[in-house]
Amino acid sequence: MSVTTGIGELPADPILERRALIQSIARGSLARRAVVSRLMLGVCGLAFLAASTVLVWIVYLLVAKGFHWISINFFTQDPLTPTVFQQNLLGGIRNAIRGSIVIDGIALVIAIPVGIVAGHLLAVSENVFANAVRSTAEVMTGLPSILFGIFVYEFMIIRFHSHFSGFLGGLALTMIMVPVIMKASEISFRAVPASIREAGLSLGLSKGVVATRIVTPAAAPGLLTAVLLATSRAVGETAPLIWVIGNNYVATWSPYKQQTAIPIAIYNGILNGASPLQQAYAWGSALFLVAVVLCMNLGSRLLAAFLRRERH
Amino acid sequence: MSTGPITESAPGVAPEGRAPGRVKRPRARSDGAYWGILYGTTLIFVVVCATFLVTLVTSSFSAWGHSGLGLITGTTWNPDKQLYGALPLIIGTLVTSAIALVLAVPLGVLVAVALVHLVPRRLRTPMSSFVELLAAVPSVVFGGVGFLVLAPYFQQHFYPWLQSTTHSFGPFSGTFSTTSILLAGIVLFVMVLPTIVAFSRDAIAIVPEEQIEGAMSLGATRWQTLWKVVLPSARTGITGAVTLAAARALGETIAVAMVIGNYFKVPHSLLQGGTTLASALATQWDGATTLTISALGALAVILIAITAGVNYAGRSLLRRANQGATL
Amino acid sequence: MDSAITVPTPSGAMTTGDVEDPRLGAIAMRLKDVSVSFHGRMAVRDVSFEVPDKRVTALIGPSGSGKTTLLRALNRLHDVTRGAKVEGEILLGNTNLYSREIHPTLTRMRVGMVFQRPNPFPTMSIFDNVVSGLRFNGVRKRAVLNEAAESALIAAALWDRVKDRLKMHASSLSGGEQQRLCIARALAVEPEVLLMDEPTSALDPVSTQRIEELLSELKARVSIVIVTHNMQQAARISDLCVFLLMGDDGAGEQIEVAPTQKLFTDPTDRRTLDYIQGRFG
Amino acid sequence: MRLKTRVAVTAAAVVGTAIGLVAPALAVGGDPYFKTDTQSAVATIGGAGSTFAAPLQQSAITAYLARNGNATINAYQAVGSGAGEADVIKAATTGINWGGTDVPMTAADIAKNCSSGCPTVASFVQVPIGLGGEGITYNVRGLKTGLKLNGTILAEIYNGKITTWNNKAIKKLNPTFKLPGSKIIPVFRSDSSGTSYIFTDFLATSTRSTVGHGPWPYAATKSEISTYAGTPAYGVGAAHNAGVASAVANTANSIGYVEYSYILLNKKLAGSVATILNASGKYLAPSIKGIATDAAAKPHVSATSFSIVFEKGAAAYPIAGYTWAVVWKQQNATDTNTANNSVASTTGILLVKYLDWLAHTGTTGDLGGQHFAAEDGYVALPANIQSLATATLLQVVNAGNHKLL
Repeated sequence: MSVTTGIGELPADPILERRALIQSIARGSLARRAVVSRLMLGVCGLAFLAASTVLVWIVYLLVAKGFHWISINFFTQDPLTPTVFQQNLLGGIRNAIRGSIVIDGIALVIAIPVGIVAGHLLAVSENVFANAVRSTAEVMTGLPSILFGIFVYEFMIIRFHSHFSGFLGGLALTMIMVPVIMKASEISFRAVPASIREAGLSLGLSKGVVATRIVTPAAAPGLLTAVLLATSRAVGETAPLIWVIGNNYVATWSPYKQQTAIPIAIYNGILNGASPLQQAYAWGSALFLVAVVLCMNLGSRLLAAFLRRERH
Repeated sequence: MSTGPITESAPGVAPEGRAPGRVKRPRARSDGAYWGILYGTTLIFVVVCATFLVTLVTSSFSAWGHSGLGLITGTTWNPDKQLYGALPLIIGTLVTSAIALVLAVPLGVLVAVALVHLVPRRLRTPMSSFVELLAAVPSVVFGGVGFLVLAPYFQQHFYPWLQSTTHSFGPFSGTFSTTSILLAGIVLFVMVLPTIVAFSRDAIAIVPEEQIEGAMSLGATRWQTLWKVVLPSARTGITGAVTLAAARALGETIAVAMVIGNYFKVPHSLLQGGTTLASALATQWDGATTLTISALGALAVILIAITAGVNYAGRSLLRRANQGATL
Repeated sequence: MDSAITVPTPSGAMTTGDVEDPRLGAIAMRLKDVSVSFHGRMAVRDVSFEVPDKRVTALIGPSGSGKTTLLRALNRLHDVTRGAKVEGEILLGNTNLYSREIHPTLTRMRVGMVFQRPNPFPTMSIFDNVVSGLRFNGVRKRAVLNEAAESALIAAALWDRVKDRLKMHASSLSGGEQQRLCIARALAVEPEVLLMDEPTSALDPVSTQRIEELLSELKARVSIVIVTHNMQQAARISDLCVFLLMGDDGAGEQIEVAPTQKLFTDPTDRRTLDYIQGRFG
Repeated sequence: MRLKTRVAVTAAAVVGTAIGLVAPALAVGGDPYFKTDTQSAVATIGGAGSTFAAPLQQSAITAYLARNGNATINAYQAVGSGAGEADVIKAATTGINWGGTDVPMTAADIAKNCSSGCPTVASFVQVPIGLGGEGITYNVRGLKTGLKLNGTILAEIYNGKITTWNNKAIKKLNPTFKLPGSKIIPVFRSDSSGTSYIFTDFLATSTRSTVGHGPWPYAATKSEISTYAGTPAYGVGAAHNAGVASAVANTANSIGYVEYSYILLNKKLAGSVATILNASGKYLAPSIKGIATDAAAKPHVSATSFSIVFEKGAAAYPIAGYTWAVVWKQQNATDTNTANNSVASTTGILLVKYLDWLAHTGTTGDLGGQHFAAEDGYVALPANIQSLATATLLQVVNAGNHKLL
């Protein structure tokens, strides 16, 4: 049965008619649809290029405007105050670098154990408490970081009469890092095959020993990723520090003295530089900060990618 | 020798092992310590989070007592006169976030589509990282670029162009300066873009191949497949991505504080200065009086309510999207 | 209307192997030395047979024999897979599907496909699912859509079940119903050939039986090529069988093409006999 | 029994971990930062506040440290006058020993920063430490330095009544300038600022009865003069003198008011400074001589009568003011770790010695802080004010009521 056997002899086949109609419509609209498709896929590609360009542009700006400020003095001198007659008295940002090390170091010392232990709990427990902790951690990671600065100010300075210090900055950053480390280390712990744990337990080792001697080393690279990620986030934080670290212009390792940090130095340089040179100088600090943060972030990504490949 | 289930939950109720007593006793004690440390440490986190909330809420009491609901509905913010009306701040927060999302959602979703459907699979992760690295750039750097580079450029070129092309249409009317609500929105747009890209990309990548082939085999073009099938299927995940991005935009502090102009009045034009809840927390703190600090505590509480709610909604959506995909 | 392309041109009686078999009638699709490779690795080699019009052709063979790969070549679904390459000629009527002048989009609408697992579009209603192919291809007229939807749903034996709830989501249907919805969706664009890739493998026995019954009705409307790993199913539903087997280098090869009855009762090749007697696969 | 042990161990672990982590956090409450050896001359002090005074303070601190090796003076924190007052009132938590302000502190200022057990104004002494002026600077392409402006025009600009640079009133004063038609963008202080106070004081004093109230706090009555400028009809808010300076430098068509030394520090601003109509009808650019002349017209100032804006004199630059240091009268009030109150506080001694040094010109071979004023754009304090500073600092005592100076 086919058309050429004589369409006149048979009653018109509604299916053949519809097929003809649909195919002609499809053919008619094909050019337009194909063009729209190509066009829109092109737009997607352009969108991707545009989004990538932003990062390239920012890095370019930082290098172009900041690179010439970076010298030995940049790392080894404290900031100087330009005077009317000596406007190029700028010094370095040794105080801010040291402050960042102190503040982030304190945050790391507290956040790593708390985050990893809590992450371990989330990995091995499936109860109401663990779920509540997990939700809390998620909400905490989504809160504006300045809130932690305000909290530490209200709690430590107003209530417990502490004073501005690098230590308080460290506490504020801890609250940013712990949920991040917790969530990421939970994933690392979960990725450790159950058989490894069971093997340890079946040897008669206690859970604690299995957790510290077997599971944690197995998860260690993942935990490192988590810590790197959290640190890269904390190092760039400005807002929570504004409330609690005070300010200083002389580098100190003391956690109990007022401190300054690289992002704060950038913020102050841009908004509170009396001389335009101080503003320009902030580009150097910004370049340094972005370099540090991007290296950490890239490092954690590369490590994570490497781990994924190992696993498969 | 008993292994015991690894995922048992409560401390102190570990099943009895059958090991000889000599071994069993230290092991039991050791397990107790294990759970003790686990729960103890986690409990500290919980206690700190609870303290966080309680502290901020109680710190805001005197401001609520002083201004009442006027804190939310009042239009004048003048700490010197003890007037704490946060409406301009709330409006500024919503408007800047809205601008950011209006720009970032279409672009971010298109970028995500490109990452999943144009970029070869092997290059997807590195190329995604390239966009996501934007999220790692500290906000003070975005603020600095916005303040030092974009702001003067906007005043010289962008705003005049905008006013001449829109004939100073409502939101683009009035005298303009460098920093503005629009600039803050644009800086936020760049800052939330990676969030939208990353989560949308996951949502799009999770759409089953069968859906795509189903559409292709019906004669759909690639774009039709994406637009009519893939994106609708990824809808929940993309909504989650947008919601998380909104949470980030609503709470961004430093970058906004640097580019929004810190103008404490209800804005009449996007080209004028404004302020947001979060940025006020950064700028109003210098020399704040006791009552002002309490009022800032109240702003913090409002901000927690907004961002935690939005963030929770976003996470729930993402969770639902992922469950839907595994069904 | 361009009926010369819409309807397969008959080219006399069709041959299967070297035996002429007048029962099979006109030819819908003709494969000449079709090979499929992925990144240079051959998956299916040199397959040549003819798909009879308004009949069910079954591709059978053990797993790895390239049945699905071959099937997907028939509507250019490999075009979207990176590194996939199809060689040889696949003629639909007189048109080589892989020639430059024919757009793959158009090919896919003329050669429909039903997949292993039901894949209705989850965000669309039942009605929207059925007419989605029409809409993709630019059909806007409500009357045409309604008519096509009803006709396709009737043909897929689903109309009575869903006519009162066309606005509901497709996910509200059972697995078997979803698969019939997918069949209706494929039929709605009135394809000339319908490809089915193990359409019942994800379904329970009752749903499977209903789909099998459906196929015998559907072949009055469209030529069907079905992949199945189930030999009884092939025997029950197909008119022509193509038996594929993995060669030494891992590429699927065509072993025997014969009318179903002949292939199952009197296979020419010894390997076919081994397979249908369940010696391997 | 065994269960009990396990529970006990668990509980101990929880508590132990909790204490282990929380204890160091709480321990900060006791103040290791201020732990000073009371027997030694080594001490550390720090000040914060007025950005008006910041360049002077910074130069002076550097100079003082060069002559006093035992002392540590933290860099002056330029956070604004309001913040300086707040910081010194809350000295125990901020660690700030003196607050810098351009507007001597009043009871109302204390009430704002304290809820219970508050000190009174009498708990503090307020020491004049500097004298400076404010320049009006603008950023208008093609508009060079020397634009003539008066209080009325400035008031109307900040109140949104004069909105363009080619406004008739400005044109009338400046027939030779080529004024563009662009909108004026006033830059104002968004923080609590003595600079704003002096500026609004000048507007109120110079325009008395010539212009009405506006949205910005300057008015016909002095009571509305404010350190907190609030939000004018239109403009850009910026924190600190440096913030205003950079906002003006960054924003085309803007105008702003900053302490004189910030103009000298910023080349972009130094190229466009307005001349201001003074009380004797002369238009003057800010200068050390002009500020000194203005101050000389009102020789006697105190913490309760300190305004010197718009004084008579042909050479008097009309926007000027003193800047002050606020110090606790009872020094151990901030020295929380001094166990024995009868022992003189080394911190307090260093504080009064530094401020006294700062408030004096000194002699050749023994230069005082005011010697450095001129190079930063300030005027050395008049002799009678230098004496006032010493007299005021003599009121500062330790817990045993021993004078510290």
